[in-house]
Amino acid sequence: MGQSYLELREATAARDRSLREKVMTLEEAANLVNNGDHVAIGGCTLSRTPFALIWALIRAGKSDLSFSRSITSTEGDLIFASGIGKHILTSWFSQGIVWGISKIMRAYTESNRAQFEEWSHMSIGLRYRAGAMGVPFMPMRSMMGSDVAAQLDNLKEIDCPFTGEKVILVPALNPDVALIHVQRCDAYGNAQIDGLQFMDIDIAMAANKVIMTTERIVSNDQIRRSPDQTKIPFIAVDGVVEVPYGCAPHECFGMYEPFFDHLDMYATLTKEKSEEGVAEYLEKFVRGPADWSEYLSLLGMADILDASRRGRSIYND
Amino acid sequence: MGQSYLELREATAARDRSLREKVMTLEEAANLVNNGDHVAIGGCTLSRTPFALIWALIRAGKSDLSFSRSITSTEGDLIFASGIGKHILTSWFSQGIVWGISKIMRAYTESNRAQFEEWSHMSIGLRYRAGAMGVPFMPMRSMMGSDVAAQLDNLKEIDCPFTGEKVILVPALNPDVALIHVQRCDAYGNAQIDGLQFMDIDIAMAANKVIMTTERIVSNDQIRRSPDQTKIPFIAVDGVVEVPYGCAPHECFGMYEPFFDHLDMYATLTKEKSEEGVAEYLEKFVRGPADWSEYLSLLGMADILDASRRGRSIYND
Amino acid sequence: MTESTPYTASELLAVMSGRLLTDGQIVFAGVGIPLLAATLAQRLHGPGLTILFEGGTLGPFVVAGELPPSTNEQRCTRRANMLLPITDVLLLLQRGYVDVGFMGGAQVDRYGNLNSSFLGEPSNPAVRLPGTGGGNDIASLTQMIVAMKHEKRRFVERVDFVTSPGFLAGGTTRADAGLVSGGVFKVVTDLAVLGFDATTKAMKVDALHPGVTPDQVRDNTGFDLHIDDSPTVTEPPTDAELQVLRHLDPERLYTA
Amino acid sequence: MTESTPYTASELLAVMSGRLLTDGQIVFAGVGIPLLAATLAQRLHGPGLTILFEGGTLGPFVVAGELPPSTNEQRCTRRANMLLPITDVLLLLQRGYVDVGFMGGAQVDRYGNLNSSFLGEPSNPAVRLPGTGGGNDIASLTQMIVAMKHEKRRFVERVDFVTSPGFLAGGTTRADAGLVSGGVFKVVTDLAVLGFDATTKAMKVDALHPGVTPDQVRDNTGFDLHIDDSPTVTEPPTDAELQVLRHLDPERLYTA
Repeated sequence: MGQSYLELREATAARDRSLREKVMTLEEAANLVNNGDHVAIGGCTLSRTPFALIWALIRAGKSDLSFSRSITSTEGDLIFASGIGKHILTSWFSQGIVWGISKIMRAYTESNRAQFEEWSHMSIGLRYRAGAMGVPFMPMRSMMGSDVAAQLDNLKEIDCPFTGEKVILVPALNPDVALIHVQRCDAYGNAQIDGLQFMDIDIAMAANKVIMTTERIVSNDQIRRSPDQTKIPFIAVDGVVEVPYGCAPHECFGMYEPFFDHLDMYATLTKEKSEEGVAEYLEKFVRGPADWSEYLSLLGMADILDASRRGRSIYND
Repeated sequence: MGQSYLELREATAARDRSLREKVMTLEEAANLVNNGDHVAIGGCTLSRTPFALIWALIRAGKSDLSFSRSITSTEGDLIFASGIGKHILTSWFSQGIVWGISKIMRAYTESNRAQFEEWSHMSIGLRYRAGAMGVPFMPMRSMMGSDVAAQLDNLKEIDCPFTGEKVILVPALNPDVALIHVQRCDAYGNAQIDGLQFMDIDIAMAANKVIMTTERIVSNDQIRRSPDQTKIPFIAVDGVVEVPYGCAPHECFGMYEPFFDHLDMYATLTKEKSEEGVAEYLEKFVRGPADWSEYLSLLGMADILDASRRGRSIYND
Repeated sequence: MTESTPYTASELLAVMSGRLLTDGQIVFAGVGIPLLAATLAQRLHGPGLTILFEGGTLGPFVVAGELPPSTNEQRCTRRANMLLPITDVLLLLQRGYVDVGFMGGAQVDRYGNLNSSFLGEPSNPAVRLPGTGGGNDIASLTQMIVAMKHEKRRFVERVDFVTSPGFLAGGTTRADAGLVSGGVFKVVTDLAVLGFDATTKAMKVDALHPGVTPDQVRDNTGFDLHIDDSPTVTEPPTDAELQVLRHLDPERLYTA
Repeated sequence: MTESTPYTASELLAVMSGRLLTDGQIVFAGVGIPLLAATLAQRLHGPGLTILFEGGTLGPFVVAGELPPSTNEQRCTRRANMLLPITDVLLLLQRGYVDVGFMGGAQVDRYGNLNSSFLGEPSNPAVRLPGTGGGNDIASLTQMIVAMKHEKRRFVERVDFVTSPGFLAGGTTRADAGLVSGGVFKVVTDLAVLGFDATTKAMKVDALHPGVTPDQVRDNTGFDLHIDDSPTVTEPPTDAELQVLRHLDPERLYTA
């Protein structure tokens, strides 16, 4: 964030972009994130959330991280409540429409213990896109006249030198790290994404480091057989971790839908016991389990089968 | 081109964007193009060139058209020589590297009978992209200091209000019409594109009218079974024409490679007889045939089979 | 057509909103009432109407009894014509491909500005709300229909925070701010359908719903509202409309 | 290793260019000599080197005997890692993902500026050339290697038209113009490998090819060129290098 073009170029030139295997464990991946980093989170709301990576960052006891995401759900509660980050840049922040306003988001922001920096959804997408394109800003036509724009100090309004029209310029956002979860990628990081892409491609190309979790690692031969299906190229990826159900309790398109019973349980817990409830949740589901498999077993086989059945059903038509 | 945002909005609002069938003949499609229009051509060099549409525009006797394309090949010669257009905005203009400099391009531009407006390849792509995004310009970092920029009068150089860095702004290009050829689309215009996309998606979204030719019209059900494969949405498409081998003698990814013997013949003809040669070519292959099938039969069954065999071979690995 | 069938306030909102949509429009809709209204219009008078979901879905077919829970999960993509990145879906608004956007909000004011960010003083709010999402972009870039319950605490003189711009301070202030297109088209409530004065851009009553009195509307509105002396009255929901609604949402998830 | 095997000028260009590439680099290459040089480097010392084609291909595997005729047709995509839109491939240069770009040109001058647009006065040219293509973008945004035949008519004091910027007027003029990164790295010809003075940015001879005299180079150069009194001499192409080249291009399409 806030890098000059030369700094961005130097950071990118310093990355090992060679065709190389970069498969690692969740713990090793978490070590790629430095305290103080700005971390962009892929997916949107309950979809393709890189939940295992956020889970690993909390377990690794990271601190002073700032985050950004198109729309923020329960992972935002966990970021605030675990103490790994006190700042989230996003356009909407709560568990999900059906569950109402997040008690945790309210508790932390209303007491100024943490900040929810609100931008319009499109402006966040264009900030990532500018970062991905290597330009310092992107022009846009929304937010003008609103208090959303009024409370932001890094927007510029200019008169278009071609048409004289007012346009807003939003600054490029080049995250220090991007966390992305995909259905398939190879050991080099060439990723295929099914269904909704959200902002993942721009996030990956904008970031100075990309950590990718995947349901499955496939051969590079398979990737090369349909190169027009590759959505993120290996040259932008710094770490690959195979994590089945890596978005649970959120969804991964075509593989599993959200674990609704678990999310209802979480909603009730935080509504009834607020911060105490999320603390219990973190202890039981994040810090407690010995590993990811043990975490999944806490979600329960029945829920995993049910979420998977619903997830795969998108291909039943 | 050069529309204000309100004019662009009004032009778009006036288009029938409803879910409707829009299948028509090549002749009907040509009638959608008005004399004086700026026409953007999809594909690049010898690939996915909407050749049948250009063929139809010449046969319809259009005039005063201006054109733009990422890289221009033999279709550019035919545009100049047929008289349908005297202005082509592009980054590179000749039949192809292996055939050397186009005699026809040279004859028309060196005598100032036609104009080849030269922009850097990326700047053309960003002009279409700005048009597709509904913004008046796009910032970029190339062309500075070069004579390519010096001879263009609609570029702006500014100091970035965030970083102070010099950036060039290129104006949005919203073509009056875009000509696109795809492997598959439905009767509404939902298009799937295999292989190289070139600038086709930005061109389609930027244009005020899109005419799409396709090797094959598939059912809307088939499109809906894999919506993440749709590259151009029906809401942006105004006409659909099924034209097998619609790029011949150029290539269509995965279906047929360029008709090299024909292209060698054309190269020899224009090298030896220059304008007289291209006039003969236009008479025999464009104005002469009764219809597209007769044109294809002039290319010859042997060449069609050979080009198809080579085209499909991309999937043999 | 009989007008005897009873209906809920949510059904009334969905029906009245759906009637504002016309065939062939591209409608940017959230789940709940907006989606029901758009689908109702599609089924009854707009077969060529296209629904857009913020999560990246263009032209889905909404299966009766399988309404999606949000606009960003795979359930929204059933039989869609296209899936796009979020940024590109929102850019369709900016490029001008979208005819109508559907919005809600915690507060709306005289000039149709919407607040979904803060209740109370933004620097020290009584309630931090979930925020704009795509609301600001939709309200900035296309015609918008606002559907919400008609309550005094929601219909306020001035919203605590302009999350999604309506006509700002009225008159030409919206265009002056650089928002040259779009604006609030209608506000649909359980009491009335409201529009905006062509010049002042102040909210006014277009029509009252059957059995609603002007005083009822005034009592539930936090600012002066123009109502004609003999206001038009909306056609009550028809059996056909209610049947389609109840077919779409048999479990009354959004229409209870 | 023997040095006795005869080789063509094109083979010399490919070998000398290939030696400038290192393992793991991302190389933006056109067809012909650049592709041969990059593939040679890949096979001999850079298995992790990645080739980018302007048409939209990232990391293809070049099959021996099946060299593509251009960078924009399907033959370039054989066993590629990814296919991208053209604009996005060029944006990889701007974003900084690319290490080296390979260029040619009709003219190059003292400061490494390249002309592929006009011979003669641009407003009334003797020859209208095909133009920049991606050349201007590559030259503006990354380190570039220029590979061309060493002829007086090509190595000129000042190019007729700056299509692809080198160091412009030398010194800091490139950066002053806003091109803060990239620049001409080396110029490889059939006579020598040339570099640029760290301060003046004027072209100079780094090394002569075996059997080439300083005068030969001067006679074929249209401007003053610094050559050390005892210039280094390049290692001639090895059998291994020539074998790979001839395996890649058995029909001598680009190496005749």
